[in-house]
Amino acid sequence: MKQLQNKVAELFADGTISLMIGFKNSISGQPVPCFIENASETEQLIYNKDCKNNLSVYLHKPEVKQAKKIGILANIATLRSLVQLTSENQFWDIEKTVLTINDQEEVLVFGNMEEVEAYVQANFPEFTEEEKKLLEKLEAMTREERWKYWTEQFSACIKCYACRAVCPMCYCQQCTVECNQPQWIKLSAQTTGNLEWHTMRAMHLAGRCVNCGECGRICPVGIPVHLLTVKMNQDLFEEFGSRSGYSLKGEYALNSFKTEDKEGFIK
Amino acid sequence: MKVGFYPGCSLEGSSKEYSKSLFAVAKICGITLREIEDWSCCGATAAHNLNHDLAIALPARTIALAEKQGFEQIVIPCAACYGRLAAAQQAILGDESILARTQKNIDMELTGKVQLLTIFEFLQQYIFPVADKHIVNKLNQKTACYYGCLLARPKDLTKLEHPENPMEMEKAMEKAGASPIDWAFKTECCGAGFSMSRTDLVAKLSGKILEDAADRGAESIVVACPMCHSNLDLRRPEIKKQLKKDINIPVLFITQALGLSMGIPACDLGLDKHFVPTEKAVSCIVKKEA
Amino acid sequence: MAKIGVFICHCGENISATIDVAKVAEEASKMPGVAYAMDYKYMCSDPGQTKIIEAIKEHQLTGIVVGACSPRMHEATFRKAAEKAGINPFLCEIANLREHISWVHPRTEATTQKAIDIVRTIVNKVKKDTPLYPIKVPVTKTALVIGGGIAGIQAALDIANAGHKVILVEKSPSIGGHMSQLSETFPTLDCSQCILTPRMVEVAQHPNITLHTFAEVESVSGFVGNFDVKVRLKARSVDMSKCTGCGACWQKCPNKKIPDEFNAGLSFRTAIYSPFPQAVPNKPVIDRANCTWFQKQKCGLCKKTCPAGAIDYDMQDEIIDLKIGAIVTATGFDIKHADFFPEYGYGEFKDVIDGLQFERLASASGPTGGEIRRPSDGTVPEKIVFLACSGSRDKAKGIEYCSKICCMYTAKHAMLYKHKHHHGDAYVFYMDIRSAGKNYDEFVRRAIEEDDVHYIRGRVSRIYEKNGKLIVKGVDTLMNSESVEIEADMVVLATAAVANPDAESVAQKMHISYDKHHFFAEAHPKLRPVETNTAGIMLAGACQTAKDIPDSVSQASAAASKIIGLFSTDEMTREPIVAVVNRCMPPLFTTCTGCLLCMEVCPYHAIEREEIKDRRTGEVLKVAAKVNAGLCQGCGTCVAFCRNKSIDLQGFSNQQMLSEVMALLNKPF
Amino acid sequence: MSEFEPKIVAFVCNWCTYAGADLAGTSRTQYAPNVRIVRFPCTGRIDFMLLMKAFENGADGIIVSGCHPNDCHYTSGNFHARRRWIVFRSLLDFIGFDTDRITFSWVSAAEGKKWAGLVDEVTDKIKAKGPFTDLDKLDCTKLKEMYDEAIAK
Repeated sequence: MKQLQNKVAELFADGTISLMIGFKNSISGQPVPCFIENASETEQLIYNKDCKNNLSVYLHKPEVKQAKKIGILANIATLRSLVQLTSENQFWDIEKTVLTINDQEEVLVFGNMEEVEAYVQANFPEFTEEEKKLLEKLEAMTREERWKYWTEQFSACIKCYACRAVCPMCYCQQCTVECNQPQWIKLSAQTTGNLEWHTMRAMHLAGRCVNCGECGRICPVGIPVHLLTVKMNQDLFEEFGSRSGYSLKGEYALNSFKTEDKEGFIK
Repeated sequence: MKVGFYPGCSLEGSSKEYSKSLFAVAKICGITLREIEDWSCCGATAAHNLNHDLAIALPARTIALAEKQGFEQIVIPCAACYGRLAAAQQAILGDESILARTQKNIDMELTGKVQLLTIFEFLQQYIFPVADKHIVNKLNQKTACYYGCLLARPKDLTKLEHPENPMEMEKAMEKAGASPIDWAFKTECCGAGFSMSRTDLVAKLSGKILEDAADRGAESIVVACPMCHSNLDLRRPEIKKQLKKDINIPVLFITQALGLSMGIPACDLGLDKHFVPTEKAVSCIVKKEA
Repeated sequence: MAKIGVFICHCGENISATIDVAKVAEEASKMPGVAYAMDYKYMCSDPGQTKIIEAIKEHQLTGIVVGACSPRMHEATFRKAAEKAGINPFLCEIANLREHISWVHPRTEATTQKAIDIVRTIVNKVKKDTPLYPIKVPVTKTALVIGGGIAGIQAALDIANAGHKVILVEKSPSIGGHMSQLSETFPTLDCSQCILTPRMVEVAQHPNITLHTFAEVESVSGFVGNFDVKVRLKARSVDMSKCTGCGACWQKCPNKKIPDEFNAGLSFRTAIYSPFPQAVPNKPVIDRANCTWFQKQKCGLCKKTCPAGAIDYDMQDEIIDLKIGAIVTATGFDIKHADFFPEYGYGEFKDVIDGLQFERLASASGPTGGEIRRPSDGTVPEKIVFLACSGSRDKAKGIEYCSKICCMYTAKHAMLYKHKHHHGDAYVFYMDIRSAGKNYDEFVRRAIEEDDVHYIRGRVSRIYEKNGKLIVKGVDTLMNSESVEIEADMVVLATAAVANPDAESVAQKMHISYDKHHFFAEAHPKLRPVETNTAGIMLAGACQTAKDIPDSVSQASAAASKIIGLFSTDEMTREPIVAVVNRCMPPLFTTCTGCLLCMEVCPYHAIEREEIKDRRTGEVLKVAAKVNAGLCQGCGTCVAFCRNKSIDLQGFSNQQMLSEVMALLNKPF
Repeated sequence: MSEFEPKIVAFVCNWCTYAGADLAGTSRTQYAPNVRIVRFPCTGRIDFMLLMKAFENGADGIIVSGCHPNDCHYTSGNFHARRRWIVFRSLLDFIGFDTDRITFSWVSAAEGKKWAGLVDEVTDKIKAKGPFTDLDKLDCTKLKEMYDEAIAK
C-alpha cells in the first residue's frame, strides 16, 4: 500500500502525472474509484482484490482528458482494455502513465504501451470459473429454455444503459440507440426493444470486450449481461483465434477474415 | 519425463536391435520410454491400398490408446509405422466427419491430439540436448547416412526441410564423431516391401546403394528404418550375385551408432544380431579426447 | 411531402400475363406519398419514356418508381428519362416485376399481391432517396511506369505515343530487364537484343518520356487521377550531364572480380560499370558496396581518369515528388536460385546452371561470345540434360503453379545447342509439354523431330558427380517407368519463375493486393486482368504471373490503353454510390469515434485517418475516419461494420434500406 | 381456413444472387411467391440489425445470400459478411433465438436454379415451422400497436 502511495507521490513530484485514477476505501469499506490531483492526497490510495472496477472507462471523459497527464491504476482487465483501446486509436490526445500491482504485490509502472502489451500477454487471464459454469449451464439448456431464460432476463431490463456507461469499450459519443434517423432501437423499455439493445451491444463488443465483468456487476436488475460478450469472445477465439485486449496492433475478428474461414451453415 | 513408444511389428521382430539400442540410448540420457499397451498393427503397407477407413482406423486405435494411457508424445522409430500414424492423424484432425467415423469404427474416444515423433524429432528433442555429456567415444569412421524413402517423405508428414536431400542423420553422426560422406543414393529406394516377393528387385536397388557407398569409401552405413536395414543387411548374398562382388560394409541403426559413441557395449545395442559382421565399424572407434 | 409517380410496365405480355398490372397501379395510387400511378404496354419504349417525362412535369413529381424488368436491365434508361424531365436520376428506382415475379410465378392473387408489395417497398425507398451527383475527379495526365523491362517499355511507349507524359522508373542502371539478357526468342529464334534495343533507344529519345534509371519508388499516396509519388534517385556517383559514356573509367577500375548480374554471375564486372554494351542510358554507376573508394576511401582511379570530370563521390540520393494520374506496375519477376535444389547439386556443381545462365552462354553478347561452354572448364559439353519444371508444379517445394515459359525456352535452349553442336546430345526431362500459343507447339515439335532433341517424360530425382560427369537419375514414365541414368556434361534447370524478392514491399507501397506467392493480384481474374483493386493502378508483365514476351507486351498495351482512356477526359465522373462519414455540429463534428477499425475492412483502402482541426489554432480537435470518394467502390461493407452508424452508403443508406424492409412487411416507416 | 403463407425476406447482393434471381426469371424457373427480395450492393453491406428488424416486423423467415467465396465483386465483402454471420448466428443461438428461420447461402449469377430451389426449400421449411411469433409474444400487444401507430406518423 505504502509502496503504491509513494510511487504515485513521486509521479506527481516529477510532473509525470497531474491526475491519478485509483481506488480508495468508501465509508462502507468497499473500494471505490477516486481521482487524486496532487501528491498530498495520495495516502487515500489503496489496492486489494476487491478493486474490480475497470478504471479505463474514465479516460474517455472530457473532464478527465483535460488533465492531459493521467496516471491510472489498472487491474489485468483494465490493462487489457487499455491495450484494446490503444489498438482502436483512442487516447491519441492524452499522456497516460499506467500502474499495476502484480501477484507479488509489487507496484509496476509501465514506460509505454508496448510494456503493457508484453505484461498482458504474459499474464493473459483465463475465463473465470463462474463464467465458465454459467456458460455451461446455459449451453446445456435446450434452445427454447435459453430463449425463455434470456427473454425473462431482458424483460427486466429498464434501459438505464448503465451497462453502456460503465463499459470502456462503449465510448461512442453517439450510440446507435440515440440514432433516430432511422430509429434502430425501440426507445421504450419493453422486451423486444431490450432484446434489440442487448444483442446489438453483444455484437458490437464481440471481439472487443475484455471480460472485466463491469456490465454484469453494475446492472441494477441483475441481468448477467457480461455473459453475452464473454460467450462471443470464447467463440471468436475458438473460431478465429483472435483475442481482445491482447495486441496493440489489434487482432479484431470482425474487421479481418481468412479465405479459409470455416462455417457449417451456409448453403 | 515419460514418452510413449510405438514399436510396430519390425521392432518386435527383425529389427529388435533397433528398439534395444533406442532404449539403451534413452536410458543413458535419462529418458523413460514406455511402450503403449495393447498397440496394434499400423496397417502398412497393405491397408491403405485396400480400405481407407481401415487404413485410418488401425493407427487411430493406437493413437486413441496413447491418449487413454495419458501420453502427450509418442516416438515411432519405424518409418513406415510413422507414415501411417501421421497420415491417419492428419486425416482425423483435418476432417471432423472422418474423426467421427473413425471413433465409431474403433469404438473409442479419440481427439488425435497426441504428438507423434519421428526418430529424428525424438533425438532432436530428448537426446541431442544432453548427448554431449554422454558421448565418450569418437566413431572415427566414414559413414554413409541412408534415409531411403519414407523417413524423408512425404514432406507434409515428416516435416523435413529438404525431403530430397535430408541432413538429419549427418548431423547426428557428426555429433558421434563420425565423418558422414556426401553420396548420391541416400534417398533412393531400397526395395522395401518387395523384400519377400521380388527379392531380385531388392538386390538390384539395394545393390546400387551399397555400391555407391563403397565407391565413396564408406566404412559403415547408418539407417533409421527397419525395412532399409533388413534389405541392406539381410540381402547381401543376393546383392553379391547381382553386383558380382562382395561388399561387407556393416549397416547400423542410428541409435546403435549413437549408443557406441556413448560407450554402450555392442551386445547391449544388439550389434551381434546383424548378418553383416559389425566389427569393422566397432573397430574404428577411439576414445574421445576430453 | 413526397409526390411519387408509379409507372407499371406490361412489357408486352411478359408482366401483364401473370400480374394484374391495372390493380397494381390502382393499389399504388393509394399508397401514401404516391401522387400519380399508371400502367403502359412498353415503358422502355420512346412513347413510354415520354409518358414518364410528361407525368413528372405535369404532376411535379419528386421521385418515380418504374415497375418493370430488372434494374440491371433498364435502370439506366429510366434514370436518363427522369433526368430529361428535370429530376435527379437517383430519385428514380426500379421495382423488378418481371424477372423476380411475372416470369417465375403463376397468375394468382398472391403473385399480384407480391407485385404490390414490391412496388410499395420501392416507393418507400424512393421516399428516402436523396439527390446524388456524379463525383468529378480531376485527372493529372501523367503516367508513371514502374519497371523498365519489355512490359514497362511497351506501356511507356504506347502512352507516350498517345501524347501523354510518361515517367519511367527503373531500379537498375539500365532499362531492358530480363529480355535484354535473352539470346534468341521463341518461337521465331530472332535475336532478343535486335528487337529490344531499338525500343530501348526509342524510350530514351521520346519527347514525352522522362526516364529515371537507378531509381526506386519510395511511396505512393492519393488516388486515381491524383497520385502523389515519391521517387528515390539513387546516387550514381556519376554526373549524367557530364558523362559521355566513353568507358575509360571502367577500363581503369581495379575491382574486376564482382559477379556480373547481367551475365547471371557467369562473368565479372568492375565496381564502376554500365551493365551491358547496349545499356540505356549507356552511362556508368558506381556500385558503392564494392568500390574501394567508398569502402576504404582509397583508389579514386576512375575520378582521375574521367576526361569529362563526371565522377562525383559526394553525390547523394535524391527524392523527387511526382504528380501522377495513373500507374503501370511492371516490376517483372525473378527465378529460383541455388539452395532451392540441393538434390540437383545446383550451386554445388559448376555445370548445373539455370535457364538464364544458359541464355547468357548462348547469347552472342555473353561471356563466351555465344559459344556454349561449361562454366567449370570451358570445354564444349557433348551431352546436355535440360530439366523442365525445376521447382514448378511441385507442392513439396511450395510452388504449385506452372511457370508457363519453361516448356518453350527449354525447347529453345535444346535447339540452340543442337544448332551450335549438331553432334551433341540434348535431353529434356518434362512433366507435360505446355506449348499453347501461336506457332508454339510447332516449335516444340521442330525441336523433337528436326533437331532430334530427346524428350523424356519423367522427373529427375537426383544429380551427382561421378568421375567428371554429372549423373542424372530420373525416370521415364512412358517406358513402363524405367529409371534412366544419363551421364551429362552439363545440366540446365528450368527453375521456377517467382515474384521479385521485393514484390511484397512494392505492393504495400502501392496499396495493391498480391497472392500468396507475392505475384500482384488483378482486380478480376477474368474480366479485369490488367487493373488492380486500386483504381488507377494497372499491371503489366510478369509481376502478375509468369508470362512470355508476347503476353507481357499485349498486357502492357492493354494497361496503356486503360490509362489512355482514363486520360481522355480532364475530369473522371464516378457514380456517386460511395460511402460517406457523417458530419454534424461541433463539438461532435461527426459521430465517428475514430476507432478506425473500418480502415482494415475496406477492400480498396479508401478509408483514411482524418484530423479535424481548429480553423484558427490548428489544434487537433478530433480524429475520425474519412472515405476517399476517388477510391471507394461502394460495397458498403464499412457501413454495416460501423458500430454507431457513422458511415452511410449513398444510394443504399440505412434510411433507405430500413424503410424498404419495413414497407415490405407492411409496416409504414 | 387457408394454408399459412409465410413472409420470407431475402437480403441479397446485387452482383451474384440478385442476378441469379434474374436468371431464374429469364429461364422461367418457377418458385414459391412467398419471397420478397431486398437488393444490396454487397453482402458486406447487410447489417445484422436489418435482420432483427425484419423479424420484429413480421418476417417468418429470412434468406441472406451473396457471391460465393472468392467471387465477390468487391473481392472481400462476402468474406467479412461470412465472419459477421458466424458471430451473429452463434449469438442468436446463445440467446435461444430460432436460427432455423435464417438461411444463409451463396448463389452465383449463374445459379438461377439453385435460387429457385433455395426459395422453395426455405418456404416449405418455414411453412412447416408455422408463423414466427416468438417476438410478438414478448411485448404486450397493445403497447406494440401504439408504438407502430406512433412511428407510422
